[in-house]
Amino acid sequence: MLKVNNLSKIWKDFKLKNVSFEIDKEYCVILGPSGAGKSVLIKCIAGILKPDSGKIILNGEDITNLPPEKRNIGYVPQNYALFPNKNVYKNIAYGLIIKKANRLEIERKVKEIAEFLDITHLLNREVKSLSGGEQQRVALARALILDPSILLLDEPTSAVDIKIKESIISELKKIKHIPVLHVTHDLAEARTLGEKIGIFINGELIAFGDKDVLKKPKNKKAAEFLGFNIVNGKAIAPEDVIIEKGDEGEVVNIIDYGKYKKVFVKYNGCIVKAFTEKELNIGDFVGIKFKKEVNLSN
Amino acid sequence: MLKVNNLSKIWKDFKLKNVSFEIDKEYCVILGPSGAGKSVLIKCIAGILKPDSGKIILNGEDITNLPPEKRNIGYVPQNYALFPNKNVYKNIAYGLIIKKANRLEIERKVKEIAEFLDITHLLNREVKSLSGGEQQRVALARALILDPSILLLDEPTSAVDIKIKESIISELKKIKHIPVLHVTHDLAEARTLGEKIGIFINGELIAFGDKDVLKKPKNKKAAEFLGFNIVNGKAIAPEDVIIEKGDEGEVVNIIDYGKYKKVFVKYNGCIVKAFTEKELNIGDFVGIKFKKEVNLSN
Amino acid sequence: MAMFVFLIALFLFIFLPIIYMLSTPGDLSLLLDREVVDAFKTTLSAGVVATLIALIFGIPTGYILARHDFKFKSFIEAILDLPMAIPHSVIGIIILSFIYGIDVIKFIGKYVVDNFWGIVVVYLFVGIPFMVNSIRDGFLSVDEEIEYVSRTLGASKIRTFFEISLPLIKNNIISGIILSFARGISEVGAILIIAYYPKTVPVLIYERFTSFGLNASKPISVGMILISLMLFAVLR
Amino acid sequence: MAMFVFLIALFLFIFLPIIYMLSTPGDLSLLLDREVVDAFKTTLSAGVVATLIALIFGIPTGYILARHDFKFKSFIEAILDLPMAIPHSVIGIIILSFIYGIDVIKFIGKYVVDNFWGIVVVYLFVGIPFMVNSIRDGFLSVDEEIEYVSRTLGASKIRTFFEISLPLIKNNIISGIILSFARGISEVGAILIIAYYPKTVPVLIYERFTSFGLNASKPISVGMILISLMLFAVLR
Repeated sequence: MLKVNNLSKIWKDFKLKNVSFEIDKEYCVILGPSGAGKSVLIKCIAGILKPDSGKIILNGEDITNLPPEKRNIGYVPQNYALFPNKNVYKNIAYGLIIKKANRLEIERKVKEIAEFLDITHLLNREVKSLSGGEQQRVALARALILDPSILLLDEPTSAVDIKIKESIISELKKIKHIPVLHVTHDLAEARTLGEKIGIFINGELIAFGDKDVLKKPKNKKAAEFLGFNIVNGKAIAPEDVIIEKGDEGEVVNIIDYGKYKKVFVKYNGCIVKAFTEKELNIGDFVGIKFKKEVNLSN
Repeated sequence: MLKVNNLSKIWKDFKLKNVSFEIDKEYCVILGPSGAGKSVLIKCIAGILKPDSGKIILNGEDITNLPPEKRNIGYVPQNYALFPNKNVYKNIAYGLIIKKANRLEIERKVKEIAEFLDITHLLNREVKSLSGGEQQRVALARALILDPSILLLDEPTSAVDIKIKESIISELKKIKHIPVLHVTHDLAEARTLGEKIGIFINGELIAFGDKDVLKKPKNKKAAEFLGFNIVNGKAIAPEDVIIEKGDEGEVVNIIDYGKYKKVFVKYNGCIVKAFTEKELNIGDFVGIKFKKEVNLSN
Repeated sequence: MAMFVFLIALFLFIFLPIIYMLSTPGDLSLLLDREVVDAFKTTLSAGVVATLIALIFGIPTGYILARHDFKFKSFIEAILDLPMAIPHSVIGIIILSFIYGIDVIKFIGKYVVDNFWGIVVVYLFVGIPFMVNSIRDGFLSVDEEIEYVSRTLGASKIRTFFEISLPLIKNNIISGIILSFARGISEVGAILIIAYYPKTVPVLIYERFTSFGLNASKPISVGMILISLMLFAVLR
Repeated sequence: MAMFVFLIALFLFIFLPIIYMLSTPGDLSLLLDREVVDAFKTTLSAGVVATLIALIFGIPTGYILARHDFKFKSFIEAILDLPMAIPHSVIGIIILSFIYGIDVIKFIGKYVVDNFWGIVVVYLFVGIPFMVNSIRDGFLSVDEEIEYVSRTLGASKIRTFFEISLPLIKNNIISGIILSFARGISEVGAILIIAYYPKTVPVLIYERFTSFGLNASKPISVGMILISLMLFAVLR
């Protein structure tokens, strides 16, 4: 169990302001735009940065001032940071070698984790020859082999294309036995993986809770980041906008995503985004109905 | 009108093999995976690379051996390549200054194009301070100001995030008066913008024609690149897969994109991708029906 | 943090002698001595001439090395770097042997040996790698797409070079100038062999030291250090 | 393509004298002369000792400069670069003034002036910037995330340094060694002032040249060039 208590930190251009949350053995996704300071949070928990104030408690122990090597935390940075001078096997085995585990145990555990993540065929490869998705799995294996008390993932899919992203997400879903803290700017990742979800904007954790957090933004900034339409002080998710026959709005842009189209409709002086499967053209007039609205606090 | 005739070129790791096509005053999108050699094609047409063989004919004139400065072609490279030592105004005016246009005409034209692309407020800015989307518009303005015979766009949205991508697409839609050749790896761009569409894989233009090209892949490679499911030698678009009650397939992965879910179903020994708005879980059994199938040639 | 001991040791090893020297410069009126003034004039003017030549030849050379691939390119790059690797007095011997060894250029000898132009030749020889490398690295850092776009906008290759590429490497040109100038005026080993006269400052310092001892050479050294520090400050 | 003329001119200006020298080395048996052999021994062993010292101090110094921010950091970096900017004979004067100027270290004088250790001190002084810069650039090129990950996997800071960071900068260490060694053994200006004896090769070349003329110094110069070329070839 991880408990973060009033954590604050200023580092380079980023800052954390009084961040507090708690996660159990569950998959927690913290969602925020790039530059919000999500990496700083991860680095404080990993022990790489020292917080200016606040406490980090892991399984009941105050680890705020422990060096990273004494925390037993699995860390997968955004760029994976594989050891370039070691092959895949040596990368994965590194933590066990440092811990002076015996050779047979190392072999057994590397094999086990490699099977779990489907990278057995990569074990003898040099890391330079790996694709982005392969690197990601190796970095995951390297972190998981030590049975960490928590796994920290920093934007795990930001460097790969959509197909690989989908396969990484499916690997991540397999991790059930330990708590995971995953930071990302990707909504689909949060929706797909998050059992707990936090929204993190400008160094502040402005919402934290179950999946509903994504459906009920508290304020305008969060609503905008989540892609909601803001009409008359209310937030409406694009999927809750129904496009009908009518003349309330004018279609100003259409992006064709295949299964459906994303349409931008000029309505009451603002632009409303919606999804539709109808055939529309720019300049068409349509009717608009909102299935659900969320009141914003400010 | 642009006519490319049997163009071949080997450059670095990329190659073009006998590429031929023709475009009129229309918006042509050539779609292909990264590394397919799309940039080489663009650079040959711009005159930056000299083709090994083949002809390029623009408005009836054979320009194959003309230097770039004599071709009157607008070129917007992938990274925009704004002149970092000039401000936005000077960037846009550059082509006219080179052509020794008079100062008043330059001012008038810069203003005009800046209004067209909605960047009047940026004219006095240094290019270093621009966001990706702003840079893109400036690069576009710089190319369009000379009334080129054709506009070449190299992956215009590859460096920006989804919101900016959508706004760039809406700017590009405005260009109606000259032919455009736009290369990209992004399907949504092709669907949204393309009046003519080409599919370019491994240096070859394997399909070229109207929008139907996207719906009827000729072979397995093209079908896979376009995201089709391949089942028993037939290609089925994910949007043509209907998920019903039943037990023909097992759901192995779900990605939640908000409006709909992308599901991966194990069916007849292969993985079928489909879209659904149903609530499903990994491990559920479902029925599958194909609305449309395309026969593949090889 | 124990590592800081090593850093501090190295720092003091270099810093203390220099700061001591600057704080006890001796009789600085010696700098007004006719011979000293002449030596400074000789050194600086030879430095300027050599640097100008290096610049004129260095810009096209750096451009070609950055933008073209050709046979033996890496061999040529290696040769252009070589003056950095050859011991200083050996450079003097090499140049002298060549001039006196090849009959058709023997006549050059009288313009070089113990002559202002000999100093220029040496300064140029040792300064070229610094100039060429700075300028080549500059052009390498200019995105080629920028040049391509300029050409599609109607500028010829040569116009693109002067309108776009050259202004973009201004800083590299400045550092090339400073580095090759500083390397030149530092030289003494090769100068002692090729052109003891007209005396450059480093030669004069050496001569004063051997003839009159440490105190006679200190003020001149301080003058020279100040010039070096100034150049160095501009560079950073 | 007219630009190639400039490149070829610079290339020939450096290449022809060197190739001419190597093709007319004179009487190479001179290299077996006792004094010559001793000079090579002195030069190379002083080079090795100075480079080792530079390495031992350079690794922690380079690491600190790459990984830590502290007050006066850029000032310290500038000072560590300074020996590159100071004219060669001035370096000799600086070191000598310091040793003779400070009472408590005056006794060092007899171990330095005209002594093997004087050569080492000069080589170290001029070689430090090359060593420190190579190693610092090496550490800068190592992604810090790699070190962080190593620590989360249970390796202490010091263990991470030896297991991960140091092996990754192997090539920078090698080039630091070669550059500072080559810079050291090239030096003659400062050596003439501090330690004319025991004679290093560049000093001997200068002495033979002034006493017996060009031909007496050519074979030794060729020997020295060959060493430089070897080092240079390894570096590339």
